[in-house]
Amino acid sequence: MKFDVKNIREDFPILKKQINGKQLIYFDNAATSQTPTCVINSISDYYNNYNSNIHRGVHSLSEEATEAYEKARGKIQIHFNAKHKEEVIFTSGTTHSINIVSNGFLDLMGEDDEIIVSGLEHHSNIVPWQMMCEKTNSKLKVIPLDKNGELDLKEFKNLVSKKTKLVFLNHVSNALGIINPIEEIIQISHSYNALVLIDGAQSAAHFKIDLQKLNVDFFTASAHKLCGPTGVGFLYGKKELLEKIEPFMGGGEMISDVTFEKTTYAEIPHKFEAGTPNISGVIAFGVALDYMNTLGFENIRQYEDKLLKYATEKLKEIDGLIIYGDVKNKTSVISFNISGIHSYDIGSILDKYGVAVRTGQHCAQPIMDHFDIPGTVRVSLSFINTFEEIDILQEAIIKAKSMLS
Amino acid sequence: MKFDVKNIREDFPILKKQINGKQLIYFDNAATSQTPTCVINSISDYYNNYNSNIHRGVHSLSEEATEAYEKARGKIQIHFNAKHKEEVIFTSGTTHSINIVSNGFLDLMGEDDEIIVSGLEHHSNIVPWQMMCEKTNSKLKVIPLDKNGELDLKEFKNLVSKKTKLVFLNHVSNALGIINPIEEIIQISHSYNALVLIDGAQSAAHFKIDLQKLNVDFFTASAHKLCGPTGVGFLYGKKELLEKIEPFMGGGEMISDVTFEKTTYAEIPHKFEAGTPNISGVIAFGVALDYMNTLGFENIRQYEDKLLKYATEKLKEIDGLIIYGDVKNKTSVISFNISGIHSYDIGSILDKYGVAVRTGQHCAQPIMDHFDIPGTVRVSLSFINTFEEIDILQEAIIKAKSMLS
Amino acid sequence: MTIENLQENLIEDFSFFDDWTQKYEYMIELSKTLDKMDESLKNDENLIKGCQSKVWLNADFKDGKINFIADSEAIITKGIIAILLMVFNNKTPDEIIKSDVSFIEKIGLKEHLSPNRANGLYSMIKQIKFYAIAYNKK
Amino acid sequence: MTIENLQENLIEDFSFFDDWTQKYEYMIELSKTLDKMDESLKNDENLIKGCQSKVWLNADFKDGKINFIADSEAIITKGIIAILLMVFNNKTPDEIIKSDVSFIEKIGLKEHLSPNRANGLYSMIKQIKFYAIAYNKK
Ligand SMILES: Cc1ncc(COP(=O)(O)O)c(C=O)c1O
Ligand SMILES: Cc1ncc(COP(=O)(O)O)c(C=O)c1O
Repeated sequence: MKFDVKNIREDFPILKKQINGKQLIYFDNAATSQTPTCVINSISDYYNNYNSNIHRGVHSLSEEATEAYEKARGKIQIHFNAKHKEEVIFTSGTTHSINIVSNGFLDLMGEDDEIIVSGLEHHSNIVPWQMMCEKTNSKLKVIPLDKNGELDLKEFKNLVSKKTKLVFLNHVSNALGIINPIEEIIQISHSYNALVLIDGAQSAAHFKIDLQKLNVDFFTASAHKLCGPTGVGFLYGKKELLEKIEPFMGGGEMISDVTFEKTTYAEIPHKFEAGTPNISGVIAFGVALDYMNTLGFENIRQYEDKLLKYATEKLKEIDGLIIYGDVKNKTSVISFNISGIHSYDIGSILDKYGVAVRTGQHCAQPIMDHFDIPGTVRVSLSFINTFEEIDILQEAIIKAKSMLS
Repeated sequence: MKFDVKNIREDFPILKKQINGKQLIYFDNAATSQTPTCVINSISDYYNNYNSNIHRGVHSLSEEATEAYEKARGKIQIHFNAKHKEEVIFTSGTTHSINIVSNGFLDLMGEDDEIIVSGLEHHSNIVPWQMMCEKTNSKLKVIPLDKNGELDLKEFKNLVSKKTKLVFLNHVSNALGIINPIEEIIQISHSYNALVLIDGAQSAAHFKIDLQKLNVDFFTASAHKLCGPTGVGFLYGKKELLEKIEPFMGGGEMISDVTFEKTTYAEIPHKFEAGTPNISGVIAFGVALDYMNTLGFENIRQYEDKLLKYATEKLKEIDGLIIYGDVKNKTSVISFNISGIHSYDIGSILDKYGVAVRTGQHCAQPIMDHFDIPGTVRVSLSFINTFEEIDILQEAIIKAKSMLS
Repeated sequence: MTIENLQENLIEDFSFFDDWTQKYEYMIELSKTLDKMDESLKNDENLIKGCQSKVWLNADFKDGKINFIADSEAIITKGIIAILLMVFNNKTPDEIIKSDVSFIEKIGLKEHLSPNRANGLYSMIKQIKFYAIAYNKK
Repeated sequence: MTIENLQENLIEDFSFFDDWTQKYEYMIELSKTLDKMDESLKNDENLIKGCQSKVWLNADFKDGKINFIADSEAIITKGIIAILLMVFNNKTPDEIIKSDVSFIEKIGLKEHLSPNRANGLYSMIKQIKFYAIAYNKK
């Protein structure tokens, strides 16, 4: 199948936008993806036709909304190949998901227990665990990076032990685009009976993930990075684990019985879905996954790989440009600096050319510290981008460089 | 000003919907309000024109999204008359807001401390506090209801003491529509140095609230009950209190400095807004408040009071119909049973006539226990309803009754 | 009669009704035909969770067949319980496991059987199947 | 010159530029005119929080006027700092408190001064005003 990017771009009205008199070139896909018309329409359709609170209503609107909401859960289950539908918990996003897990284990962790984090994480996958360690006195160990920014697996093997209760890392680094060897880490961790949480915020948009095959214990992603809306994501957890851990929030929907003396919690997934959820967002999330599946994740992957290769070559032509994490196993992100120039300056000038990139620490300060830099310019690609856009990017960087040096 | 409900209904496309061949009559406004076109359009507009992650981007889209998001915060501040903009924290809804507060006080509560809850609460304002008490061994006391369902203020005065650290109650009961005497409770609580959280989920849509005048310590409401979208709400807290309590979730945006050794939290409101928020939802929430302000809260209140009075009279004409919480100080909700008939049966049959009501416990099991009933039929009115709809409701209830008895 | 035959009969019965009122009246009639459930069986163990109108379901395994008895506070729910038991009562676990429940949709009662937890019937069917699986292993 | 005069001058200066490149080149020039900030002053206390490009701002109160010195890692940010100090440096707290900052918008640099925390300039202006209020009380 030919991947017809020109046609696909028609699905994204925002790509027609002018920025400072220039055509918008959106290279900030890792921060949030753009949203196709079908997803936007599904939100309007919800409010125009069947907006209603779910799960408890006897009336038809409520039935309709509940059915659509639960159908979305089924879509997530099938797409990510979870064994049970109730293993899919809807959350407000990856950050919320991770906090559910870090909070859930509070009562199960003691001062002799250790947890391991990779050095390549987003703050959302660091801070919750620090908060947990502070409360439980368990110890946080860090898998160091090698000079290219890849995880040092040998060091991981030294760190992991019978004391290790949890290992958490992202599948793909948002700051560098490096794909971590999660299969190997899951396998090694399991051999020590340690549980693994994979933060898939940056991977789920780029390749299809098979949760059962991975045999991962917890997994999470955000809809807004998957062509879906803001304010929604999901947490996957193995059934027996979700049943074991404490609920994060108390409220409506998550209980089965409430008296002032004693409250019993509802079964999963409801135990973790306290309060009125982001109903329109969840439904739109399902539509977004359908959209991406229509394009085909294999096609997306192949096209994005070509884009990445082309962009890497093009940027390397620029004198003094240093790419961080320029390794074989990566996806869709180029993080760079130009020697002697601050990333903020480059970002500001690229914006004048209509090119949207992200600059700074990318919520991953430890990685910046590793390279001893204040930040980078991050170009994050997606299937909506074109080769021509990369040419314009190259030109714009060259112009910025000459202006700034 | 004449309150032109016919015109206003044109703003709500869902009201044209047919249910089982009948015109939809939506009397489930307390569960979730319907959404006017301007709010729906603001969501499409966001995704079509300036969807971008906020707060950290240097590019124009991100600036535009950030500005709109922060502008919404300003609208909430002004509407509810908070002193400082940063006292408004965006959350995923009332349930999330309450959990922020109950979690935030974990380190500040001990086994000698007491908290007081009203007997008229939604589960979302009970369960988080039970979870807190379990963790801190502090004691939970309950303000009892009198036979009509109103809080017994005398009993409250007996319960409150110097040991009381927190008092939390809703402004309006979702199950009965009773307006609680929050001014008095706040004043008494403060005289014992107890802090007060008001759950405004059911009041914010019906009257304008002045936070500074109330001098309340924490306040919360959900957008989806205020003509806004699902998945968004806010928590108000006095600045010094929000600065004092622990953050609820760890992640991006809520930190100022992260190393693996030590992390410092960002200032409010960001300290409580970890992760990518519901950006489109927050912006649409602002638009919803604008919409309601254009109608005018005073007008809304007056119209709804007339509706309530009319509906109460009409329902009382039905033999064997018992209204719970039929007191003077109430708003927009009629909770009833017909003797010998289960609420679920009535709700199912009303649905056949296109009338959407809620039945059951309304996430307020203790109130049902108080009246020793399994549930009620709840008719919750709003400014989109008409007197004719109430006539149809009455007829439908009479038909249901004759079918079921 | 097989489960399938019973279902077909029901679908035919219901197809004669012109509108929902007749259907509902018939269900209300059916609710009255249900065997009385002993109060002692209406215990927490037999309570189906997550229902607005409480539903109790008890199962006994005798001579290779499952004997169900059930009740509800709500009369419409009870009517549907009657329909379900007409089909599933006194059948072998194997028959029940293999059976399809789409007849409910064909009868036009789908709204009462959605995964919407307001209503316990969805859980009730799950529970019926669950008993069948459990007894099948014996 | 009063703050207002200085602002007017800047607005006029910038009005001569035909496009953003000239404006940015001018800012880059201006950045080079900034007084050098001593490394010892680039401490945590003077660091303005929440900026992508670090901004340090130091204030001294002498003879009724506030002496600001500031720096940034990023050159465009530094250019804007230069503009801000041209306006606010060596002014009395009272003048600063009463001053308006909308000239930044009129110059066409609004994007660098949004409450978007990517950029510390918004916080810098807040900090300048904060110093003015603090010294005003002395
Ligand atoms: C009084 C009251 N409190 C809290 C809530 C919970 O609100 P949400 O589901 O939006 O979190 C509700 C909603 O039903 C309510 O009526
Ligand atoms: C690797 C990674 N983890 C976690 C997150 C946090 O996701 P969210 O902001 O949607 O909660 C992000 C988003 O930037 C990310 O890239």
